[in-house]
Amino acid sequence: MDAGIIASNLLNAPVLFFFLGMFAVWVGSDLSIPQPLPKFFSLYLLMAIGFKGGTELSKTGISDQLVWVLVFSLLLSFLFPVFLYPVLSRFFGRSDSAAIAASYGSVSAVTFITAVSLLQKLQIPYAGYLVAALAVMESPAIISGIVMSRKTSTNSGGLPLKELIREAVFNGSVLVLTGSLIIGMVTGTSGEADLAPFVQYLFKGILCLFLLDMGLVSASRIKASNTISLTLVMFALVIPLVQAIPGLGVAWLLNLSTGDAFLFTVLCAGASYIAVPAAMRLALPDANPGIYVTMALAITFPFNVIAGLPLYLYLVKLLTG
Amino acid sequence: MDAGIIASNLLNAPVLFFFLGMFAVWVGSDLSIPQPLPKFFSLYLLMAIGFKGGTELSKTGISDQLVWVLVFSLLLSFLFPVFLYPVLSRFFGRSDSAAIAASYGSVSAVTFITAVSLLQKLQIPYAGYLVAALAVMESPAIISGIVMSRKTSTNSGGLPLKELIREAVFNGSVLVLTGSLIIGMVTGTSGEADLAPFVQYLFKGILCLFLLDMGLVSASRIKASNTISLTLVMFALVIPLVQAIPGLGVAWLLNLSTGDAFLFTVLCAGASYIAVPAAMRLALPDANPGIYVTMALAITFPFNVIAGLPLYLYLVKLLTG
Amino acid sequence: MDAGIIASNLLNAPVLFFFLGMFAVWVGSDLSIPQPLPKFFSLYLLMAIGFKGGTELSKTGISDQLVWVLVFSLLLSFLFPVFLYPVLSRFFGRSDSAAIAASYGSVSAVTFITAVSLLQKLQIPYAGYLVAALAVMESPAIISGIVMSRKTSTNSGGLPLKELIREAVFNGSVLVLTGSLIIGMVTGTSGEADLAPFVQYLFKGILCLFLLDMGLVSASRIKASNTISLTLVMFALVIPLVQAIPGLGVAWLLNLSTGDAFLFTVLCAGASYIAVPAAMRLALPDANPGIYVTMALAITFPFNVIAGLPLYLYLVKLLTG
Amino acid sequence: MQKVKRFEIITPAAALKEIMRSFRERNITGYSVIQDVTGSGDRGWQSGDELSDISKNILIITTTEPGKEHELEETLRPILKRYGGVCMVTDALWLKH
Amino acid sequence: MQKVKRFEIITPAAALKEIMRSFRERNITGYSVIQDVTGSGDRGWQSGDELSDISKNILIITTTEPGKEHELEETLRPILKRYGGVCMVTDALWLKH
Amino acid sequence: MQKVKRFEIITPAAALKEIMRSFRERNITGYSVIQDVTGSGDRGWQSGDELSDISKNILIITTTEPGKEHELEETLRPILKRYGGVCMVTDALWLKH
Ligand SMILES: Nc1ncnc2c1ncn2[C@@H]1O[C@H](COP(=O)(O)O)[C@@H](O)[C@H]1O
Ligand SMILES: Nc1ncnc2c1ncn2[C@@H]1O[C@H](COP(=O)(O)O)[C@@H](O)[C@H]1O
Ligand SMILES: Nc1ncnc2c1ncn2[C@@H]1O[C@H](COP(=O)(O)O)[C@@H](O)[C@H]1O
Ligand code: NA
Ligand code: NA
Ligand code: NA
Repeated sequence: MDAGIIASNLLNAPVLFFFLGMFAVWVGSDLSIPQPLPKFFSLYLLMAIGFKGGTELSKTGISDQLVWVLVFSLLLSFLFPVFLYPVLSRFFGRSDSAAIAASYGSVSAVTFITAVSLLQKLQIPYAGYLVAALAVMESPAIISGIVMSRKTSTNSGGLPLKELIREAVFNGSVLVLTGSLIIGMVTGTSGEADLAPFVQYLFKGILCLFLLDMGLVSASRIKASNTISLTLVMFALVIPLVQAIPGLGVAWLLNLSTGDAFLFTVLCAGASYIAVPAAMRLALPDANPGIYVTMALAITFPFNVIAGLPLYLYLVKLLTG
Repeated sequence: MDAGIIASNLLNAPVLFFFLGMFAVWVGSDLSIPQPLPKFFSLYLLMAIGFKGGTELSKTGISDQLVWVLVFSLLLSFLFPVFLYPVLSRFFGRSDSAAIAASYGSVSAVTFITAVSLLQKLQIPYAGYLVAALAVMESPAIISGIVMSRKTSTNSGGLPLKELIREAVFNGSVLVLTGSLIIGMVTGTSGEADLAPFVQYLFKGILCLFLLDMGLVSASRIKASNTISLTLVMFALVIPLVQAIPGLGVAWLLNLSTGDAFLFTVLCAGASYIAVPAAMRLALPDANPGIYVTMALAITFPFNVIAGLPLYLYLVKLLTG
Repeated sequence: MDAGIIASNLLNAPVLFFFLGMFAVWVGSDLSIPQPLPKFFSLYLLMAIGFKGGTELSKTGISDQLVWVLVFSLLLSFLFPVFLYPVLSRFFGRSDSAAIAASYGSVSAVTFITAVSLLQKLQIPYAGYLVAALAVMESPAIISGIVMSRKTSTNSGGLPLKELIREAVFNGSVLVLTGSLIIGMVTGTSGEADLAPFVQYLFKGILCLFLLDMGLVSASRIKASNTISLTLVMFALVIPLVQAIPGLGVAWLLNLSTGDAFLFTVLCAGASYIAVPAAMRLALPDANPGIYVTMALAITFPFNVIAGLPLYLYLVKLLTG
Repeated sequence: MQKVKRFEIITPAAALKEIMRSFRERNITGYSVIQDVTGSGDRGWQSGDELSDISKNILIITTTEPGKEHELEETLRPILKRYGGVCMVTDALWLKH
Repeated sequence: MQKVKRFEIITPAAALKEIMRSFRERNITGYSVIQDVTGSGDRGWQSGDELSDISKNILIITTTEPGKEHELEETLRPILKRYGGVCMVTDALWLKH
Repeated sequence: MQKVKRFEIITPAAALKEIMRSFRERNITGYSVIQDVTGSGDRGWQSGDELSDISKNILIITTTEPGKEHELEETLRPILKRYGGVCMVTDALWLKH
């Protein structure tokens, strides 16, 4: 595996700020980034990446390849929980399994953005439209995860399916991302000229601050947790690797460029810790966030950011030659 | 009426984000922008627009025209409530009428800023100094509105007039706007060089985020409200149109350029939902914010941003054409 | 004393926003910048200045002069409380004296940043690495201040020394500053290219907003306080002047350039109102923040920003010829 | 002064909508909500620093006339069962104004 | 432990200054204020998401010695009349330290 | 419904860690914390607008079984002595769910 990629990833400012956050927790510092600042960072990042993707789409138009990428995105996000749930439910309760399955079927926007920043650093080109895949993959897993858990139980309770779908499709982060994408498409070059400085100049800096917070949050979760079992850690490390495989397969099938194939794989391998928990808290209130959020946020996310990204890029390079 | 202006206005990124916010409420999304973020956006916008206006003033100096604009701004803001109050008090209670009158006599900074962004998009020039009119028009209506309501009642209670004036003249948003204007004038070109990137690069982006929030807030107000009567809606649509007329008249009298005439008309037509409610809550605590804030924020503001701006611009062009 | 320096300092936008904040309190305005916005500004400023310093260090390398500056920084921060405590304890209680001594031995990041902005305005060059001295001087005074107070008392209680050191060395602001410095050094020119717009374009603007808040906070402290005694004011004015002297001495000894000597003197003369109180609240909970924070924040800080900076620069110019 | 039963409910923020609906059904129109309550209970410590707000609790204060508290209790019980949280009832005097 | 009367006042934020003044006049120096309370009452639902903060309530907690609660009640009554809100009084034991 | 003693503690935020530790020692696992409480007491007005958060108070609510309140009181007393603040104990009924 290419040492240069690993170094490029680890010496990237955002990843270093992530380590700084972890370090702060480790030494018992009082450093914290109080709400709603992290929410603001996340709002900004979603808006910026959505808008940038939209303006690019307005130039390139909607290609066949994009349509296929979106079709597979939808499919994979829907199917991941279908395969994960039966396995998970041997180790966890019904609701917990469904919540974990939904988290991993969905995506992690920040992992995606960190991946983009790695590509920029390595000067590997990528298509802005992959942001649309990010938007498409957020919700389906929520629905299929809950459907799986309901099939295996007669106990009704919880939200009716219709309200559930609304919750999944129109949750805040999906809406900001999709909305900004569409606004970017509609306003095109004139909008780009208007918002370019806002969307570009702050991007890396806000990402650094956000990852600093992610480091703080994920490390304190690990430190505080007394529910972290070996099973949980194992799943949190294995699932992303397993999910990366269909990602690589689809990328190869659709003949994506190195950068695009990498981003698509990262989408498959990521796990949601914002949109999915927000939906689960309503749909499956008895699922324990101490399990599914901890897995996605405190184990899978750091794993992906630190080791996963270089690994997936290495695999993609092997594949795309 | 010019279809190009309407399209330019509606396809402007900030206005589209306003629609996104309304859409989010309409579909029942959980999207929200928690305080104090909207406060931060508004603080930034007031500071940026004030400072920019100030640096322009430091270059052009204080012209006769500016003085006349300010004199008429003061006068109109003072007089609007005097004419509105008697009409309103046939339909609403004493305190409510006074609060509505004060809101419409005062101005809406965000409507003004959205109007500026429309001019920029259409590349119509305008004088930075009109920001001074914005600052001047915020407070007088508060005082005359309350004076009107006190004249018609023997019940004293509430703040003494002196404290009231202080509240009106030194409320936070007036102070930041006026302060930044003066700081811009004092620091001139050297200050401009220092702060230009901050004041310019972020402006459109922060305006988008702020209007996203405005869309959320105004739509949820409409959705939640059970006090929205037909009378209320009618007044909220008619008053801005009526107030635009003296605005156009003064603009014609003072021979303002197209851009300046447009901005002055927008100031007259806007209604305050930040400074005025803050003052009313102290001066007339028994006025119902469910009435006056709903009118200004949930009906007049969207009306102005969506339909009013292109209409006023059309009328101005007829007049100055 | 040079009138040009005084004017440059007073007509600098950040200082004018500080006055605006004070003015707002003075006229009883409701202007306020709610938390966590000021925290965000301070986080940004520390990150930006740390990162900028780090990228400069990555270019210049670690010189002998830098090492000497750091050694003296450490020493002075450690020694200041040792000399202050005996004097203070004649006028104040044991805990209060220790807390005051620690505050003045430590540094004020915002005073430093305002000083940097003055140098920029006057186009006087300075070495970015002095940020490292800022980082080094924050903590030692906390430890020596508390050690002083414990020596003079048999009453144990409070945190054990080990935990105390951790608190002092790893408090949030020290960590962000040092962390960003190291990240700047590690990522070097590539990191600089990534983050330059974020770190530079916003800097002055955020500083203005932060000083606006500082003006609000310090003025309301003065207004509200009924514990401000003459003794307290006197100490708050005299200590910075006294501490500036060893600062000037070291600068002369190490043959620092005008800009660097000025910044070093400012570090010595400043007093901490963020890191130190946070530590004191745990280590000496019976020390009255109404005394030590008021001195540092409401008297010494405005004094330094308004009168101290031009004075120290004047003295440095006399010295470095 | 009038005797009332004071209800204090602490529960995850996600339950707010449902509780407000149950208040509406019972014609309870007076209540207060404090956001941003953190806490510890059967589900462990809720730090409130999550990105998704899911670990935030709220505190709701409301009142009923004495004798009517049992109805409200029965309404709240299943909600608290699903979401977790506590409800405490105390005697209070209400300052009529 | 000492018996006290615990006052809990929920009212619009704008009333704080006046209430604090009335405390000062009665030499009440111990009280707590929780900002950012939302709620529902005679004036409908206060969402607290206004740009102007006007729809925010606060919760104030204070205590008096038993027997002295009536004075305080009379002081608060006109303020609550003007601004709206509620005041509840309960018996409590105070942990002297 | 079950009788409980309701504890309400208002104290500087810095005391939270220590109070949580004492809860842990007493096996008290249920409690709530409201951040951002401002207030006035022996140490004057705590505005909560400090840059360092030091002037923020918190409000902690917890419960014990009747009869066990005295132990908790004794645990809290020295903490409140060091940090300042108040603790009030009231009788309440707990809605079992
Ligand atoms: N005895 C208690 N006193 C005060 N608050 C409690 C108590 N027990 C639980 N809570 C609060 O209720 C929330 C949910 O409780 P639980 O469902 O038991 O985890 C906790 O996070 C606390 O905020
Ligand atoms: N019964 C109640 N219990 C708790 N809080 C209440 C009650 N009634 C009113 N409030 C609070 O007092 C505020 C003002 O009440 P009102 O003036 O009746 O609209 C409301 O927004 C609520 O926060
Ligand atoms: N009688 C009281 N009622 C409610 N809160 C109080 C009372 N006395 C003190 N407090 C709160 O406890 C904090 C610390 O009190 P002290 O240590 O006396 O300054 C104050 O800032 C208030 O928030
Ligand atoms: Na995934
Ligand atoms: Na108007
Ligand atoms: Na110092």
